[in-house]
Parts: sequence; C-alpha cells; structure tokens
Amino acid sequence: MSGILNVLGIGLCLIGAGFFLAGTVGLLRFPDSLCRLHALTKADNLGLGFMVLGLAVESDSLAVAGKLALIWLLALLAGASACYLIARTTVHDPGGGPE
Amino acid sequence: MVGAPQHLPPLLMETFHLWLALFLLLNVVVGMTRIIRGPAAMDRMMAAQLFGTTGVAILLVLAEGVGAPALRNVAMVFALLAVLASVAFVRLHGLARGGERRDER
Amino acid sequence: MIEQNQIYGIAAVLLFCVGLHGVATRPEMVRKVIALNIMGAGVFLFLISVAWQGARAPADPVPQAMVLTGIVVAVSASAFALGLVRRLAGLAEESAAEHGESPAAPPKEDPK
Amino acid sequence: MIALIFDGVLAVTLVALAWRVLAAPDAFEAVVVFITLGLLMALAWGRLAAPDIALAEAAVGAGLTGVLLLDTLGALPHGSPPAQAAAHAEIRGRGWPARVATGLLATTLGAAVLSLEPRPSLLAGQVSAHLGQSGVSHPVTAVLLNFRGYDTWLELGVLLIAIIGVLALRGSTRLSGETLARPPAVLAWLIRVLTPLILMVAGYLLWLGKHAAGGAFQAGVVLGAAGVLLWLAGWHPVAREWLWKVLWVIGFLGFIAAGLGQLLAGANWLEYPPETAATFILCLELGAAISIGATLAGLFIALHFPPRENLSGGPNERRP
Amino acid sequence: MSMILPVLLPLVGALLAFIGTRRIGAVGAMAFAVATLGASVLLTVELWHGGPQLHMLGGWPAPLGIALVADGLSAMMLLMTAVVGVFISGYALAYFQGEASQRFFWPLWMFLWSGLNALYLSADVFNLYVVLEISGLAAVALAALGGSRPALVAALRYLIAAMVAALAYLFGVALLYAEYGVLDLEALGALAAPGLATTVAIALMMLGLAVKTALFPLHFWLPPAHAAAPAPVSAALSALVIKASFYLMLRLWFGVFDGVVTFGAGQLLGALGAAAILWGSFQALRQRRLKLLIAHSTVGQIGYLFLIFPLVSVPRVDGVSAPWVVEAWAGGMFQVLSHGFAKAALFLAAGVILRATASDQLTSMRDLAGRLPATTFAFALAGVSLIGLPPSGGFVAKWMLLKAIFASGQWWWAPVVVLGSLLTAGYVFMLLRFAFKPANGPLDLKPVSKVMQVIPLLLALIAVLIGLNVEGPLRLLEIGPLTPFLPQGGGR
Repeated sequence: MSGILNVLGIGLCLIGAGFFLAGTVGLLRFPDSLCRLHALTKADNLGLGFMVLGLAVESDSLAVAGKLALIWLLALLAGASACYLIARTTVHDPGGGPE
Repeated sequence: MVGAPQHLPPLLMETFHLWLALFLLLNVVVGMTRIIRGPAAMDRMMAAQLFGTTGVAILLVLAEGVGAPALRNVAMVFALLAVLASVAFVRLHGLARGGERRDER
Repeated sequence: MIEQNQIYGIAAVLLFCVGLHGVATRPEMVRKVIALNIMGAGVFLFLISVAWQGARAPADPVPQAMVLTGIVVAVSASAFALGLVRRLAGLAEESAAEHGESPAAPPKEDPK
Repeated sequence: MIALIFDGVLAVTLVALAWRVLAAPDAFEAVVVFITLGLLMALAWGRLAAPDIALAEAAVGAGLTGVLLLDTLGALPHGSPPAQAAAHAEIRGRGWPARVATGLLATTLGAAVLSLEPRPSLLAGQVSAHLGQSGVSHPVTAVLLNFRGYDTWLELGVLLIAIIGVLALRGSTRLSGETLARPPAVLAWLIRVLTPLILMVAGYLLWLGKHAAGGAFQAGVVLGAAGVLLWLAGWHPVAREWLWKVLWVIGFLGFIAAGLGQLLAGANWLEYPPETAATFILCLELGAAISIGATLAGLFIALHFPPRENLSGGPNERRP
Repeated sequence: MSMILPVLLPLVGALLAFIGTRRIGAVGAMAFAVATLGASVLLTVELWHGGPQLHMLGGWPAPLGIALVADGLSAMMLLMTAVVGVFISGYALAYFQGEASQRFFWPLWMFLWSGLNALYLSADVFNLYVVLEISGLAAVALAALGGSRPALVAALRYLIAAMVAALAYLFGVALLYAEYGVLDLEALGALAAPGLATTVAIALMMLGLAVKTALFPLHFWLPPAHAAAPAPVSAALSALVIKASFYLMLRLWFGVFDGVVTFGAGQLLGALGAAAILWGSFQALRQRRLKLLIAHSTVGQIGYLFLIFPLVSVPRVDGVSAPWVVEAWAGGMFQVLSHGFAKAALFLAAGVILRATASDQLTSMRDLAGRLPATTFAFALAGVSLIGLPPSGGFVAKWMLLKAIFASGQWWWAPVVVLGSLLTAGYVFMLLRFAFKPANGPLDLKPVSKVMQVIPLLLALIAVLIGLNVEGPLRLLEIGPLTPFLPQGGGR
C-alpha cells in the first residue's frame, strides 16, 4: 500500500515537474509578454498543484497534507492576482513599467 | 503498518526528491535569462513571480526529501508574501508616473 | 571530498567579495545599497555554513541567532540608506524646479 | 552525491546572480534579480539546516528589502540622479585594479575558509547543556531571548535608531499625510483575504518559536511585510502618532522593564529565574515581534517623504 | 548593578526624548545625560577601589552569556565620553533652541552615547558588532541632521563606509567563531593561536575598525561628514565616535590577539598613522573653511594614536615587556583624552562662530578676538593642546610618545611627530591670525548664547589641565588585566 502510494507520489511529482518545465519553456520561447503571462499562470499553478498532491500522497499525514493544500491555495491566490495586476499595468501602459 | 508492503527505501526517496529539487532549481537558472533579457519590466516581474512558485515547490520537495518539516513553514511564508513584490510593482509604478493614474479604481 | 558546508563557505566568500566590489565600483547609490546587502548575505551564509554540523545534526544555534540579529540590523541600515538616497533625489528635484533646469548633472530623461 | 550536486548548482547560481545584480545595466533588473537571489538564499538556509534563517529570509530578503528597493526606484527620477553621480563620481574608472584587488581578497578569504577544520563548537555544547534552564526548548530562541538576550535588546535599539533617523530625514514624527490611491478592486479583495491569514501565520510563528524554528524575529518580519502590504493596498495608517511610537518602542521597553524588575530583585541584567523564564520570554517575544513589525512597516511608510515645504517641523504638516 | 547603568541611562533618556514632547524630551534627555555622567563616575570609583568589574548579563557566565567587563581603560573612555557628553548636551540645549531638528537630535545622541558606553564595557566580539552598529547608525543619522545636500551626501558616504566596515568586522568575527567556537574576549584571548584563519580574521576586523576610525587612507568619509554636521554632532563624532573604534582596536590587538600579532603588523599600523599625521595636518593647513580645517585636523591627530601599535607590539625578552611600553601606552591614551577634549572644544567653538557670523569661511573670523574673546581663547587653548605645547595634555601625549620612540630605538617615528606638531602649529596660528586681524568694515555679529560660548572654553581648559595631573589617569589605566603595565604584558 505505502509502496504504491510512494510510486503514485513520485508520478504526480514528475507530472508537476513537467508543468514547471513547460512554464519555463513558455517563459523563454513565447514571443510576447501577454502570451507568456498566460502560459505561466497555467504552468505554475498546475505544476505546484501536482507537486503538492504528490508530496501529500507520500507524506501520509493528514496535517502535512492540509498544510500543503493551504500553501497551494495561497500560491494560487498570489499567482492569479499578481498576474492580473501585472497584466493590467501592461494593458494600460505599454511602456512596461519603471525603467 | 502491519502487514502492509514496505515503503520504498528512504534513501531512494531522498535521492529522488533531491533530483526533483535540482530539476526545479535548473528551471529557475534557465529561466533567469528572461529576467536578464527583459525587455520590459513586466517580463522581469513575471519571471520573478514564477520563480517564487518554483521556490515554494523546491522548499516543499526538500522538506519531504531531507526530513526538514520546518521548511514547509518557509514555503508557506513565501506563498503568503509572494504577492508583495507584484503589488509593490503595480502600485508604485503608478506613483512613479507622477500619480496621474491615481483616479483608477 | 568537499563538505557540503564548504561549498556554501566558498560561495559566501564570493558573495562577500562580489558585494564589496560592487560597493566600490558602482556609482549609483541604490546599487551600492544592494551591494551591501549582498556582502551581508555573504557574511550570513558563511556564519550558517560554520553552524552546520552535519546533514542529520541540528545546526549550532549561536551563529543562527547572530544571523537573525544581523538580518534585522541590515534591513534597518538599508532602509535608512535608501531614505538618504530618496531625500537627496528630492532635494535635487526641488533645486531643478527652482532653477527651472536640472542642476549640474546629467539631464534627466523624465522631466516633469 | 546528488546532494553535493544540488548544493554546487545552488552555490554557483547564488554567486552568478549576485554578480548579475551588480553588473546589470538596468536598475530594475538588478532589483528583480536581487529578489530572486533572496529566494535562493532561503533554499541555501534550508540546505544548511537553518530553517529559522530561511523563515526570516523569506520575509526580509525576498519580501521587505525587495519592496523597499522597488519602491525607491519608483521614487527616484529616471536616469541617473545627479546626487548619485556627484557623491561617488571619483570611484568610476577603477576597472581592472579593483577586479584584481577583489580577486586577491577572494583568494585569501577562500584559503582561510578552507583552512578551517570542522570542530564541535564549545558554545553549541554549552547551549544544549543549559537549554533546560532557559525556559524554551528551541535552542535558537534560547540564545536570542535568554543566553544572549542583551544582543536582541540592543538590536531592537538599532531598529529604533533607523526609524528615528528616517523620521528625522522626513522632518516630522508623523506618518500620516500620504496614502496611495484607492486600490483596484481585485487588490482590495486580495488584501482583505490575506491580512488575517498573515496575522495568523505571524502568531503561529511566534508560538512556534518556543519549541521549533520560528519566534519573534520571524513573526515580526512577517508582521512588517503585512503592514507594507496593507499600506500598498491604500490602507491609511489610522494610528495616531503616539500609537505608532508606542508600537515602535514596546519591545525595547519590555526588555528594560524585565531587566529593571529583575535588577531590583537582585539579579543581573536580563536574568530571569528558570521557573518563570518561559513567561518572561513569551512576553518579551510578543513585544519584540510587535516592535519589529511596526518598525519595518513604519520605515517603509516613512520613506514616502512629504514635499519639502512641509518639512519645517510645524505641527500641521499634513498633505492636502 | 552599576555596570549596566552607563548603557541603560542614556537609553532611557533616548526613549524619553523620542516619546516625550519637545520640551520634556530635551530637558529629560539632559537630566539623563547628567545621570549618565554620575553612573560613569560611580563605576570608576568602584573600579578604583575594587579593581576590574564583571557583570554576567542574563546571569550566564561567559562564554555562554555576554560579559560586561570594566577595567581602567574602559573606565577612562567612559569618563572622557561622559564629561565631553555632558558638555555637548549642555551646548546642544542652547544650540538647538527652537529648531525642528532638536527632537531628533536628543534621541539619536543619547542612543549614540549608550552605544559608545556599551562598546567600552562589552567583552564579546559579536555584541561588539551590535554596539558598533548602534553607535555607527546613530552617528550617521546625527550627521544627516543638517538636512542640507552636502550633509546628506556626506552622511550617505559615511553610512556606506560604516556598513562595509561593520560587515568586514563581522566576517572576522565569523572566522574566529569558526576557528575557536567562542565569542567572549577572554576565552578568545586564551585560545587564539597563529594560523591563516586567525590572521585573516584579525586583518578583517582591524580593517573594518580602521575605516570607522578614519585611519589614513580610509579616512575619505570623515572630513565632509564631520564638517557638514551641526556643531554638537561634529564634536561628538570627532571627539568620541572615532575614539570608540580605536579603543576596540586596542582592546583586540593587545587584549585578545596579543600573542598572535607580529612586529611587522604593528609597524604597518604605525606607518599608516604616520602618513595620517602628515597628510591630515597638511590638508588642514590648506583648508579655507573652518569646519573642514578642524575635520582634517582630526585625521592628522588620529595618526598619533596609531603609534601605540609599533611601540607596544615589540617582542618580549624573557616574557617581560620592553620598558618603554608604559610610556607609549600612556602617551597614546593621553592623546585620546587631550584630542577628545580639544577637538570637542574646537568644533563647539566653530559652532559659535558659525552662529555669530553665519559663515564658515576663515576670512569671516576677522576681529573675532575682540568680539568673541571667550571663543577665541577656547581656540587658542585647544590649539595649544593639539600642537603639544606644555603643560597641556597634548604635550604629555607627544612627550611620552617621543620618549618611547627613542627608548625603543624606532627613531623613524620621531621626525613625523615633530613635523606633525609643526604643521599643527601652522594651522592653529593661521586660525588665530584670522581671529586677531582687524575687521575690514563693521561686523554685525548675531548674538550667541553665553552657554555656547563658555562650554568650548571649559573643554579647552580641561584639555590643557589634564597635562598637570599625569598620575591620576595612569593609575586608572593600571587597573585591569588588559594593560601592558603587567610584567608579562597584555595577555590575560
């Protein structure tokens, strides 16, 4: 049982890692800022989500799983609002910020 | 525990987590080129935001991998304050432009 | 074989030196303040690498306490330094406004 | 093996980022790289079994200092401000001699660091031997609040000096007078959700410090970050001048009260009886966390100087 | 109990000045300034009768806890700081009357004072870092009080130099901790042995402290910062703050690393001191602005202090210190005292002139002798001590240094001492010549408070009069484990 959970956790973590990789590739390869923003939001939310899921499965402790979930929610919140705010700045002001 | 199949060997799990952490770290390293290339401030800020999430992931993986549960609290503080830099960026960006955007809602 | 804390010890030395180099060579004040923070990070990293007592052992608490104290001192000093920078920039802007032009200095890109 | 590879990659990245922070032509880029550097420093603290430092770094290195710098860049006129060029113009143009000197210094320091032999620290042994009498079970908290409480007390004094110094630059002891425009709705909502969470986490960290990584410093810097966030969201520092002052000095004053009380009882400065040490430490930590948080937030807010004509120090220097 | 008071009282005064209203703040701070003087005297009396004092902070014995240790050297620094400090406070009451910066001066100044006292008493290398930061940050904030552009530029430069210095010092502390695992000075002194890490640690700490002491060629930050600050602040910075880091250099060099430092290292510090004497005095001679002149003079006078290092860091014969060590040590300490009093007098007197003439130019001092006789007399007396004319404290200092120089056979320092005195005489007489020149036209001097005129005179008198009682300070210095008066030298 635990062994299977371990393997499952590893698998989920690997999927999460894949999303992070996708995010990085998107960050580097997409041509313009808003495209990148779109790619990133998806990638890091999902990446962290799968990662958290995998780690929660491995940890076999409810408290840890709860804390992991909380962290994911926080990151989701922060990521979404940050991207929204940053995107808003760009839409309003194509100059792109200070400097 | 009784009768259940064994966990995977702890050493194997630790190695796996460290590789995973290394992979995520390399993501950050490679992604750094976006911060360096820019071109706009927004691109840089966004990349930093992504690194924040990646950093949270690395901390969580390390916490599991090397048995340092305190690192989960570190990840939590990061996640909690991740928005700080972005908010500062957005808000002060308006200020820097002489406050002409003060009327925004 | 190199020890884990030695890796960070060397990185700490390099951070300290890179920071010092930046303080000495970068002309902009904000960059100098950042460079000072990097120097500080080098010292703190070195202290914690000293505190490390093996992967499974808890680290020596005394350097950790020193670093926590040092971090707060560093952020206070940085804030005050940035205050000086901002006050100076404010003075320069005012004198520019008073004289109707920028003072003896490179022209600003963003005259208001 | 993989552990060493991870550490090696992390260490090299740290140094490379530091170099980039200082070499970057663009100041904004430098600050963003610096924030990322703070993130990676937290990983290094984690790898070196120092979660207390990682917690503080998460709030300070990647949070407060970064925001202070971003804020300052926004406040400075674009381009190279004349003040900066004038102050250190003479240092320009020391290209390779400076590099050679830095290289020599790095070699010497590196040799010294590598010459160190691992040996158990005398102090670490004494700390664990006396941990039982300290009132807490987390050694870092025991050192900070009990064995070396004097350092912590004086360090709260450093914070006070910084805020007084910034207020002096401001020419006023008031923080009120400027606030940002009303935030976008999303931001306002976000802050409403986050603020109680942050306060809870700060309290949790404070409580945690008794037996695990956490404590007054970490709770304080998280509180400070919360204050900054609130201010950025357009929150008016409703507190009056005297309330701010009380918040700033309460931690420092707490140590004085504890010290004086015990001094009059015949003990040494900042000596607590072992049976009540836990209570003493809890109270001192609470005060210290409040003061650290209020001072860091206050520093950030106070750095938004009102226009100069209001700096004469008169009683009414509120901005229209 | 009395050990913590010199640290605690100014801190309470600082809090009072910060929280209280403007009036209560200033008066309260002044009261605590006098109380601090009382506490410093009290501690010295206890020391005089009872020998070195020890206070275990938190009740934990060192090395686990932090120890406060007072010996003759610390008591002397405490007393000098207290006397100069009370005079500066009294002067500041009049100087800042009705000024907005007053309410920031008092808390910062009291913080600075307590940081200095904490530094003299601390026996822990990391705690010393914290108190260095306290005094350093407070000093910078005070230097910026003027608020003018030059003051802010100078303060920023000062702050950056001070932060680099503190971090270099802290790196040294970290190396020492890595090598020996303790932070207590006494424990370190017992463990310290030659080695690469120890050498590098000492070099880093001394380098950081040399920046803070403004030892040539690391003095670049000093003249603008000391010249642009308000007069009471300039006096505190020049008379006290740089002496504190110098005190720490002495403490570390002779009290902790006595068995590690070498003859050559001492010679190097001496050479930098010699260069400082010549360069600082020469630069002072070239200045045309009063406060800049006095600030450059500080750079030069600091140089004399560093002659202690080559003269005392000499190999022992059969474990016995060389006979001239006592003179060198006493000469250096007399220089600390006499320069402290004389330089405070000069900067405070310069403040009077600035107030009266609203100008910092030397030429505006014309006919000062007739109009501000007390201030002119203060200049003359302080100048006598700086030059080293008998019977001033400066004379005792230079005389004893010269005696040690000849006794040790290190004759190469002698011409520097003499030439430095000649250059000093040059700029002192230049000042006085301006003061005695008749005015070209009617001068309208603004009225300056009597208190501000009398205080520099009193300080200058002290600088001269300490030369009449050499015995007292020497006996005080003999108390304690650190001084080289013990037959086996400085080691504890």
